[in-house]
Amino acid sequence: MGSVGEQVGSAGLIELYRCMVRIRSFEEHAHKTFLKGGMPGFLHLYSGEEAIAAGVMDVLAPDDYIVTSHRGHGHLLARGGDPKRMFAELYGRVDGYCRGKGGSMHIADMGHGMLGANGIVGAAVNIGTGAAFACKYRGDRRVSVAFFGDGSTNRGTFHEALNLAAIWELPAIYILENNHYGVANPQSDHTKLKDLADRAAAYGFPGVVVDGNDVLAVRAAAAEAVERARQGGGPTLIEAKTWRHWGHFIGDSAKYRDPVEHQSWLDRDPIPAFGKVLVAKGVATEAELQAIGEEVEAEMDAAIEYGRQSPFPDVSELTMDVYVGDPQGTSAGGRS
Amino acid sequence: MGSVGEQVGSAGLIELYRCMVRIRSFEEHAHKTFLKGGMPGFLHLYSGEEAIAAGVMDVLAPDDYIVTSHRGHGHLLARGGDPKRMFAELYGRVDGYCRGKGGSMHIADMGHGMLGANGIVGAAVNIGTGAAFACKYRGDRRVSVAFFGDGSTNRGTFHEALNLAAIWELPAIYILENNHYGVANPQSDHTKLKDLADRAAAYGFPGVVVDGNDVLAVRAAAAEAVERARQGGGPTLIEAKTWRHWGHFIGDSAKYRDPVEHQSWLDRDPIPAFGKVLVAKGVATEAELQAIGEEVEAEMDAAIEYGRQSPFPDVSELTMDVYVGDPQGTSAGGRS
Amino acid sequence: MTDIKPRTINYMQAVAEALILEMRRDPDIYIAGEDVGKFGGSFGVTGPVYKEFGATRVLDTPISETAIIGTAVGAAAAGLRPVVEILFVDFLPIAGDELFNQAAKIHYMFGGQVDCPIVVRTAMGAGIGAAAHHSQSLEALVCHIPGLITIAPATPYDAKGLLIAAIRDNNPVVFLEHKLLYAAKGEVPEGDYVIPIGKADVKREGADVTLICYSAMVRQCLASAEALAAEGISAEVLDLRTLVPLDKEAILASVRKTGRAVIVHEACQTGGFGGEIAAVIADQAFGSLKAPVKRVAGPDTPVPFSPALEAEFIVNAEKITAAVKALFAE
Amino acid sequence: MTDIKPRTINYMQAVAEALILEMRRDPDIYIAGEDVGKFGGSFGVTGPVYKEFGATRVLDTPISETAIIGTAVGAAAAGLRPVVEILFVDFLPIAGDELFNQAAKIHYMFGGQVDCPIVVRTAMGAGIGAAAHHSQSLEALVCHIPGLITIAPATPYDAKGLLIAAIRDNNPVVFLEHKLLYAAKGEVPEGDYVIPIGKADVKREGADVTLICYSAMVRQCLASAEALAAEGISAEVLDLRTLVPLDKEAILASVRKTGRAVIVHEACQTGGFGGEIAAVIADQAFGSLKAPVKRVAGPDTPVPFSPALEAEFIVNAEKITAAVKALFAE
Ligand SMILES: Cc1ncc(C[n+]2csc(CCOP(=O)(O)OP(=O)(O)O)c2C)c(N)n1
Ligand SMILES: Cc1ncc(C[n+]2csc(CCOP(=O)(O)OP(=O)(O)O)c2C)c(N)n1
Ligand SMILES: [Mg+2]
Ligand SMILES: [Mg+2]
Repeated sequence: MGSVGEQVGSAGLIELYRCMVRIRSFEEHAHKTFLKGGMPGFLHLYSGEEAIAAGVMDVLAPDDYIVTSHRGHGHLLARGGDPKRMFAELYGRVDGYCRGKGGSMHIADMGHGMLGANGIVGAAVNIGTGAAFACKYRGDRRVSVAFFGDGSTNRGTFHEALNLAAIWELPAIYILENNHYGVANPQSDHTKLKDLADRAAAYGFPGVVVDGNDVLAVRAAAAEAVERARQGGGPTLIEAKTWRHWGHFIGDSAKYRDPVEHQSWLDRDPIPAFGKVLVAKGVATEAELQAIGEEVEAEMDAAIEYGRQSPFPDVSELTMDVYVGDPQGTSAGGRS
Repeated sequence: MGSVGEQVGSAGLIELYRCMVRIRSFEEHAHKTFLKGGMPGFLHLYSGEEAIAAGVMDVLAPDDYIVTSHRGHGHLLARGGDPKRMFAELYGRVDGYCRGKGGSMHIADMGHGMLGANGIVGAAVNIGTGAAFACKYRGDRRVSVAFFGDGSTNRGTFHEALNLAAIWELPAIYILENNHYGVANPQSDHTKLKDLADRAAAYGFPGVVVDGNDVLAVRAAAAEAVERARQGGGPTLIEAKTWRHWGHFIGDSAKYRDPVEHQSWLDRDPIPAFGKVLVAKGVATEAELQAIGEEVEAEMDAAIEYGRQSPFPDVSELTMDVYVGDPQGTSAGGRS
Repeated sequence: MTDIKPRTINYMQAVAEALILEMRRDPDIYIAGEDVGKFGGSFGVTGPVYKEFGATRVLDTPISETAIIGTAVGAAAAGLRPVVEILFVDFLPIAGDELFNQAAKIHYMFGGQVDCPIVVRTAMGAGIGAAAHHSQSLEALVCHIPGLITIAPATPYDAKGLLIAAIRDNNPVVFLEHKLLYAAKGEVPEGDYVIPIGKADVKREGADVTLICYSAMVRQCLASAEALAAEGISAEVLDLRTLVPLDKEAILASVRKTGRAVIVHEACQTGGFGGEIAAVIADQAFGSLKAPVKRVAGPDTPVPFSPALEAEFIVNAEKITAAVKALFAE
Repeated sequence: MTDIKPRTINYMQAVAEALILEMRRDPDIYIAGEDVGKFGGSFGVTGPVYKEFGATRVLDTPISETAIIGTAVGAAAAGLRPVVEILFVDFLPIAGDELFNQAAKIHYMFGGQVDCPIVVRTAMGAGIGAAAHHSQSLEALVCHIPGLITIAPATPYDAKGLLIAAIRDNNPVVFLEHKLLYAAKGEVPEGDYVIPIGKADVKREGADVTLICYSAMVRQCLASAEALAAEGISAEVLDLRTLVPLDKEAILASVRKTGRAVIVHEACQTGGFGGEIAAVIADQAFGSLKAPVKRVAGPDTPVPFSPALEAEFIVNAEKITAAVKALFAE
């Protein structure tokens, strides 16, 4: 951890910390509001998994691509997404990233090369692979990163996409966020493997296991994979072991998890753990960290209020944007 | 080879030889007839791959299940299928296994636990896994064997099925007939792996490579896998390396293959190779083997003639058997 | 009058009861799907079934939709009677090959040798803020594939009787539950009973117009019929219950009587199953028609997330009433 | 009269020419599919394209239909213009999620931010003895999903002009080629030209009945119209060319003129796209109709292998003629 820490620099380390705190705060704001009954639909919280988004995003260039799953708030925040527009989307309001049409599971932000969260488990894997193909096809040295869960690795699309990325030697990075459950289904019930990273061997490229609760460890693994991809070295599968603090969606009590195991993971919460490192290394004081927490809290208070205040889209938007170039549904779009 | 050879016994060895010769003769009859324009549709010949079907089928019990791909004639013949009814099916006649409705790519024979050839590459893998589930569910110690090609292993269904078989510990045997091409696509273009059997590791069960042109080697590997499956030891993936003598379908000149490599495989034709072993071991004389060839030739002459003579189904059969229990399309079937 | 106290349960309980009764009767029936076991099902349907039958007959699967349906086909061909769950109908296209090419066709293409008695239970429909990937009504896709039976019950009573019929049928059945109906209550007998597949049900008699509907739209049509009655229009509500095989006789009898047909479904209009129904009427009841055949259906859009838009997406009684009144005004 | 000698090529060449012209114009266009490259395509369509552009722009894929369409979605979102091949439309259901849930919906569900300009070329139809898994006509499935454009040209001229339009369009397009048409010949200009998406074409004018059709059935309808003319019935043949967006104006104008509609498609009747067309007519041309709206469509069966049964499965001119004559006899 030391060497990467040096490499990042103090300001960078504090930004990694702030990034995680912002994700946590965003999620807990959403959580509280949802439980009070103020938000429609259903939400999958990223609390506990912040180190992965923060660590990976830190090594990407601004024009790289990312794509994610139903549990995608953290990825967009870490990528620079605007929490105001995210909350507006969660509320189904017109100032949301998708004008309220997408909701939590379908936020995209083309401004940050974020090709969308996705309601279909595993869909991100193919889409991320396609974006990686675009990078290679254009020869622009960009990379594409797909985030997805342990459960997703049992979908056929995972297999097809990783195989294609292998043979086409695409600049694709696959971040397998192993929180050990697909809904209530523990990893041991859905595969025979201890390390899902081993699946990379079936395609002939590297699979790496990393502590998903250690932001610097994630960052280091991602940095290596991104560098290899940029150099034309092809894809990498990174399995980041982690744990979600809450149920699968808000409202799921997650009784299917062993309380002792659950507590052991809570004890390894990536945020206070990293905070301690920062303090120990003299990068920040307790008070500075607390100040970050308060700043972020205020930012998220304002952001959620922004979302709540944003108006609903006009009903005329229902039939808009089904097709490019023509809201009435007959295509007129296109370039020629 | 020796020990298995002993185990099989002389009569068994000769039956293995005859089995391969029958498949070859069936295919070459179909080939000639098709080229003359006498058969509808398109055909995928198994010539060159006979040792796999012969070797595997020899270790199955009568009530085990098999399921196969578009290249499935050899499997049904080795399983005891009737070449007369097979040729009738290839001709689209009413005496065919499917009353002419299936054709070459869709022959099933429930009488031999043969759950069908399939026009969709990779579909057999899921279906075979389902039959293996039925075996385990009933606890009847049967096993289920799925046959499919190298190209099929890149389909998502392959991944999903093998993973499910692993976690449910099903008595499933996966016979990967690696003839090195998916249509014109060489293995090196469609995967990064040398041995596709390595894919089994992604599911946590054994993957075995075997010389697919050596009938006794195939038989030995299959015997071990079947035994393990029957004992509750779960699935096995067997990769049998082989080569098709002809193009992908009749009419494909297979120019995409290297002539030198092609010749080297023709030189390792499984039938004369095994014939030589039988003669060398004193199991049979050249003359006896030739007699088998002549017998089989006569059998297949008669069988193809039977197929050609069989009448076409009456047009009223078009709308029959869409639903069980009611030819008119409204369901009346079922048990209660 | 009978002594038996009428018993009221909800749609979800009715489905579970059908599963339990059938599984008691026939050991060859198993259930498989994502989180159907220990977790009790993401909508909670299979919880009571797992409680009674445990993990050997109610099997949790990985997230592998093609394997869920694909292995069901193999298991059915080998003699079992799988009842599998695909959580949302939106995921059915993942297993498009397994359902449309395999389950639907093996009986026919193998010349009648192989049966494929599987039931695929799945939840359809919008209304819970679940957005484009968890809200569709995709029955039209299923209905176009010969070999499949498509059922979409509207009441707890029908759900139980039709699910029992579906499980006993020797053909592959897609059984569409509507997530907004799970909590709907109704009288349901305790024992087993069968509602015949392929028979529509007149849920309300009427003389002036036939509202043809299924699934969650039956409630909306009944509410609309009530509103129309107040305006002097007598609407008959015909609940198809089974979409394929379609009860053409019931449709034609009703339309020949009323002379007017309004077809109602939640699914997007273009290419929806309403087109099939309209075509049957425009062909075979043409001489009886006093007015154009109308469809009241979802707009041709993905289902939007925003509650403001989703509410506008979903067909409701008001829209049906307005369409019927416009028909009489023409 | 002009000096330019009319040039006759076949449908397959017309498709290849469209691909080549567009790929010369726009470097962001790539082709991917199974055996589309070195092998030249299993039907031979992409051979000439590969010859000119090589393996960097015409990419062979493994047998991975979900990856072919799924990666196209990602590549399109990232700015490319994929033109992918799914050899047989029967394999499209394998990638049902990628096509119906991803390609079709990302523009809408992401609020208009992301475009998905992909073309999926695929071959439909029976007639070559390829049986149940290689012979379907599945356009109805595609037409029901908002966000997708569905095109099914009948002539080399239309195929070229519509494929160019499809590639230039910024929406996902399913481009249905009919395998029996690949060898069909017709006059095709050399340079590039566009046939507008969403415009039907009157292939033959007539006064007494409108035959509404697309793809391979246009030929059958033209043959039938010829036969009908001999019997004194003047049939108009309306080739839809694009199914979604549907040219309702052209349909209604023709049916209002002739007063009779016969809808013809090769796909199975139940749930086929003919239902949609019939519904539009029964609603919006009701006042002009002199007779029931008829469909002449495939039977509700998988496509059988046997030539004797396959011939019976496929709609042909004789069946169309018989249906039209029955309509006049009613
Ligand atoms: C194809 C598909 N199948 C099932 C679901 C329902 N579902 C939503 S999230 C989920 C579990 C996903 O598990 P994992 O990939 O590990 O991600 P996690 O939720 O743990 O982050 C399931 C089964 C879905 N959305 N898509
Ligand atoms: C899902 C699917 N995709 C494509 C095809 C077309 N196709 C038929 S056979 C074949 C190659 C199969 O290769 P392999 O699995 O190696 O079997 P082999 O033909 O070599 O025995 C292809 C691509 C198909 N039938 N099904
Ligand atoms: Mg997980
Ligand atoms: Mg092969």
